[in-house]
Amino acid sequence: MKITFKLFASLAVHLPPEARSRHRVDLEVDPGCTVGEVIRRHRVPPAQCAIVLVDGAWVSASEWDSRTLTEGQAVAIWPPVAGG
Amino acid sequence: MKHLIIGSGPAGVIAAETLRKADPAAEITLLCGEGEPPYARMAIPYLLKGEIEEAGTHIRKDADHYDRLRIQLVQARAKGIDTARHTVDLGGGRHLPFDRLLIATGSHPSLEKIPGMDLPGVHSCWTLEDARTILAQARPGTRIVQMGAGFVGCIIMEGLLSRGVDLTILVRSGYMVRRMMNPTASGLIRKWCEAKGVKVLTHTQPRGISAKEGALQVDLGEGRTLPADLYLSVVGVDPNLGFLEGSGIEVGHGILVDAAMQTSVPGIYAAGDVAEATDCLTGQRRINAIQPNAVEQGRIAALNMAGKPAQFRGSFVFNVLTTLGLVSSSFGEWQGVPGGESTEVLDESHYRYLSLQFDGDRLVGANCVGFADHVGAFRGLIEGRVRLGVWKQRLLEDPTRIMQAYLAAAHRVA
Amino acid sequence: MQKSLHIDPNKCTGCLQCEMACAWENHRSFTIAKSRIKVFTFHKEGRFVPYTCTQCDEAWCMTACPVDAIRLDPVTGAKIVLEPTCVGCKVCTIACPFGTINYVASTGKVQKCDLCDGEPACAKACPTGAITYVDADWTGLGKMRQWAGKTDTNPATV
Amino acid sequence: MAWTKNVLRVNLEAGTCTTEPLNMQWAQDYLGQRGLATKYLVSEIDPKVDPFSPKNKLIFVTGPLTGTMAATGGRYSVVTKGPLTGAIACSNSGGYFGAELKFAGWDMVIFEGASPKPVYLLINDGKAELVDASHLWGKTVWETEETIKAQHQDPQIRVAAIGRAGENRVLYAAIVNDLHRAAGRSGVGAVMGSKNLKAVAVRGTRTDAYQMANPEAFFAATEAGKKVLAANGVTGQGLPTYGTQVLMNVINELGALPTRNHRDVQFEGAHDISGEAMHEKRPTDGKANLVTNGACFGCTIACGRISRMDPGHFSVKDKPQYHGASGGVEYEAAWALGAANGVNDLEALTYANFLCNEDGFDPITFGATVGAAMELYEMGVLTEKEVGFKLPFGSTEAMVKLAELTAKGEGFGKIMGLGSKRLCTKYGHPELSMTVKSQEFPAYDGRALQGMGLAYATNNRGACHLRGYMVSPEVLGIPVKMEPQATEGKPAMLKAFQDLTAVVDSAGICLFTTFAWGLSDIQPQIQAACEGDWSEERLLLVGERIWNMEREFNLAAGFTAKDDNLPPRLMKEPAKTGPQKGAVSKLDVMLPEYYRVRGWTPDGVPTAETRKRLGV
Repeated sequence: MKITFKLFASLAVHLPPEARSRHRVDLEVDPGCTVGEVIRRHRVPPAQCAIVLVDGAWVSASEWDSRTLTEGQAVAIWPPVAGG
Repeated sequence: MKHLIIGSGPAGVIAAETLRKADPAAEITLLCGEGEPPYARMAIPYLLKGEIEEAGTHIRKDADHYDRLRIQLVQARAKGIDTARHTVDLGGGRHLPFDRLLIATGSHPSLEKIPGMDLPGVHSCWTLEDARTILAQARPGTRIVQMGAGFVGCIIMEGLLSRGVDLTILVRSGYMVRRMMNPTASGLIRKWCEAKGVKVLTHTQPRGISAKEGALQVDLGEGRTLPADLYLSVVGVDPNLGFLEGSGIEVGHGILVDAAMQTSVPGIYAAGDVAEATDCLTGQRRINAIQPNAVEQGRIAALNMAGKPAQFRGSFVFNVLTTLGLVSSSFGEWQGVPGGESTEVLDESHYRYLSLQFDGDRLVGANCVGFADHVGAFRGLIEGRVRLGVWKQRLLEDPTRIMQAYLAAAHRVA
Repeated sequence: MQKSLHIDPNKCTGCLQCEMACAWENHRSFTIAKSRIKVFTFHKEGRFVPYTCTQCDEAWCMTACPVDAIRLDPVTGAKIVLEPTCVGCKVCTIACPFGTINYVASTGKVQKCDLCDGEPACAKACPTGAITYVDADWTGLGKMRQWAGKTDTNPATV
Repeated sequence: MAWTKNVLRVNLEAGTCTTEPLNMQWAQDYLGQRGLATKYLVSEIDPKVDPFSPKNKLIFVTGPLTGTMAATGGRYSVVTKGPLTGAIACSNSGGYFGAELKFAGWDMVIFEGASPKPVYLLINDGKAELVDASHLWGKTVWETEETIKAQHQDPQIRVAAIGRAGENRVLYAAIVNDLHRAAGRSGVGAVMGSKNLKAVAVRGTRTDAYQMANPEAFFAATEAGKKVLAANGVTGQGLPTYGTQVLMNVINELGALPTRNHRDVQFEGAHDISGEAMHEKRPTDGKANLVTNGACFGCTIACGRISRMDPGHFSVKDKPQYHGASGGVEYEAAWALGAANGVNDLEALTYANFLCNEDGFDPITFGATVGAAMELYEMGVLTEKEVGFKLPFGSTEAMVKLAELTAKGEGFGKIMGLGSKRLCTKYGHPELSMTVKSQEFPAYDGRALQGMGLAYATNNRGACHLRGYMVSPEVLGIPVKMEPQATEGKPAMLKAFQDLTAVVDSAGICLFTTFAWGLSDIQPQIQAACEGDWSEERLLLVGERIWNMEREFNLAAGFTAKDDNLPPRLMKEPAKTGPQKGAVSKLDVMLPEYYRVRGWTPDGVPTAETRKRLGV
């Protein structure tokens, strides 16, 4: 199935080079794939995953391995950031 | 090798020290002409202010400094030089031999040619002895008339005023420090002095001085007289050249030297306020009577005397002045050069002024009043002949960005 | 091995912690006007440049001082102003072609960087590593010294 | 002792500058900066005074940590009665100006009356004087700063000035210092303009202006604080590298990015105007918008953006004065100039932001007002004839044109200068103004983030993100994660944030430290700087006291609980897309609870007991 994987700010280096400027890549993953698996597959340091959203909804670190993804969902991750 | 240095001002002292470093085995003799240890005239204003003791004016502070360096100090004045015999005449039948000679005799105050200059209470302000006399006589309420408002005239004012005297300054021309400052800068300094309670009379030149009922009367002409307890004549200085008569050493305004600081007579060198060396901006020879120049010339001369060829890179005129607490400085071609451009900003009420002179995209001169931060960079820019590039236009628009221009153009950091 | 201040403008953000540290070290006050290190802002270039004395070999300030008030610290190589000896004549301020020795009106003396006896407060305070205190060979100091000695009298060559 | 204990009082009418001792009892009760100046203001002016009346006062104020080595210790505030809101106004700014004021020996400068002719205040340590500013009137902030520095030949002078927007009394005019830092919101710059005060120029060189109560403890505390900031991912890495602008994609993904005057909650062009985009090389000239990051005085975070535009961009093609680097867009500005009106051109946003800095007006209110005007235009209420050009959502040209006109006070720019509330009311649709107490929302949708909606509604200076940043728990998980749509616990959390923020704003440091610092990091720094015993409990009480004092002022000025409200769009029009789809504000659920935790009556008035407890 297809999902969208978005890595923002300094995490973009973990995306394929051609995807870095848009900070997103479309992925083909097996059904039942978890958030944690996607993170590991791209070698994103877990400590750097401060904000993890699936379709805009917050997923806590404790849920990464239990939250399975479904067709068309988007995983978006940021390092520790803030603004205002 | 016998090295003899006539004159114990900064040029002489630096030369002696440089010689010792460059020629450890040499004999070094330093002639002091005033019966004092080597001292700095630059420090006299602060002695007058009471901020330092006499020892504070000494060029080197350690009592055994010269002994340690095996520099022999001789208290005597040179009367003449025998270039053929390589001796200096000290008078009274005394002669000192030399292999290499440095003339660093500096200058003496010019004397006004008016009647009464020999009266008690008429002094110059140039030597430590002058300072002692003034200190003894200047008391609260003492009426001092000072003729001259050049560099020396200005820097001594604060010391005088700090003693509570009543001070009147006479200026022959229309402008104070006119050899350093343009009319705007000069006008600011005058205004400042007047605001501090100093009376400044321009276009004024005494006809003579007389003594009457225990006080001096300064005749200003047209029936005007000024009573004074003390008359200070600080109208300028002339290089000490008198003893050179008959020596064959070529003299212009000062002693003419080449890039090695050597005079027309091989083995005889000159440095400091007595030397006429190349001005690196104009290419002309001139006397450049400023401290940094004196020590640099002393150093170069000494290296050459020790057989280590060194070239004086040329100097240009720059100076810094404090007039009753108002700092001002002057660099290079502050009057501007033909075909050059200039820019200035003036804040009269806060006594701040900055004027820059350019030749093409190089800075060639500046006048600053009340602007004292990082002024050394003016020297860096002018002497280094730094091309300002785009910063020239920026400085024309805002001359206060001089430090940015310097960092960008000279050090290429931006 | 002698150490010196190494300044990397690329890392400077203009926070002025260095200036405060310097002012505190020498005046027990955070008033940056008294700092011996200055950060110059190049607004249109988006650049901040910390700048202070490089303790140059020429020691223009030291040789120009008429009253021997500037001495060499044999350990750090710093040229140090002896405040009680300094009379405040400012000759050094115009002699130094780098503009890094300055007159302080409130004290009536000049001041310059003295490397804080080998522990520069500015380097310690810098949060970005723009100012570090490292072996002198690393600093590119030679380049600056070369420049200082370059005062060329031939206008055509510069 | 970290106070200078000196207040400079400037009577603009009489042209006098006088010194008076700081009221140290008030310093002990209100700490400094926001709290202390507000205490002075509310004690000295009639709450009902017309903000533009000479009887209104304008106070520049520093905090006890301003001008110290405490990280971010460079803040100052401007306090007055705001013309945009009619409420208490306190705008906080960084840069270098505040520290310089402190070094000159002043905690506070109080301006009263109005000058008969344009003047600027020149402070040189203890000496203060009013200087004729006729030659500066009509000039931009940038020209003014340049002229003053050159005129007094001191590049070290720090200048806070108004531009033409302040002179023209644009109701959201800012006071800009150090070229691109601003006391931005609520129109403090317009009050300055109404007083014919063009600028405040300061040079501070005193070493005896103030002392640290306990220097050793102060260094220990501030160094510990700096270590915490450096080690924290947000303040040590995220903010320096990406600035606040990194939020653009976060908030958009979350469906909380108000778009096209809050019609939408997600913007299809968000990525184009994001912090990430500022790092990307432009196809046009191969250079990135972002040149470097810059710090305010004493700041070891350095979140500031320094940007350089593409010189070939249509907005600046023939204007070389904008080709150099200057303050780039921060998140709120990028949102307001961009998403709020549907514009996704980063270069155009940068240009409009330059104009906001150059002529001193708040990009948040301006951008939001553009959004409102565009909606009115799309509805046919505002016509091309009226505006002078077409004004559809997403028109870069129109946004740029409006920024230029507003800066200069020309044409439709005059109406733009009124802000969205007065604009929408003028054209018969006050409900389309996305404001609270007539001040425009910043960059978070109050439906999508329930806590943020409550923060907007209850803020004493009108809608604003800086007085109870519920985005922290609702989006970033700092200090704990709260669900955006939840309401439970949020009133209490908001109160705590509001009170803590009041402390931070009164201390002289930046609110951004609180992404890493808790009160326990801040307290030791205040304790070591200030005489007296400053416990965490006492500080929070000071914060609460400040909040209630501001509230009392607003109540006396005529505000009521009815003004603690959100526009109907947020209450009734559900979010159309994204994870918060269907959401409306649940303000009615949260507000009574908020009043209760505040110790206020159901009408939003502090109870007698609360007043007594706080000593207000």
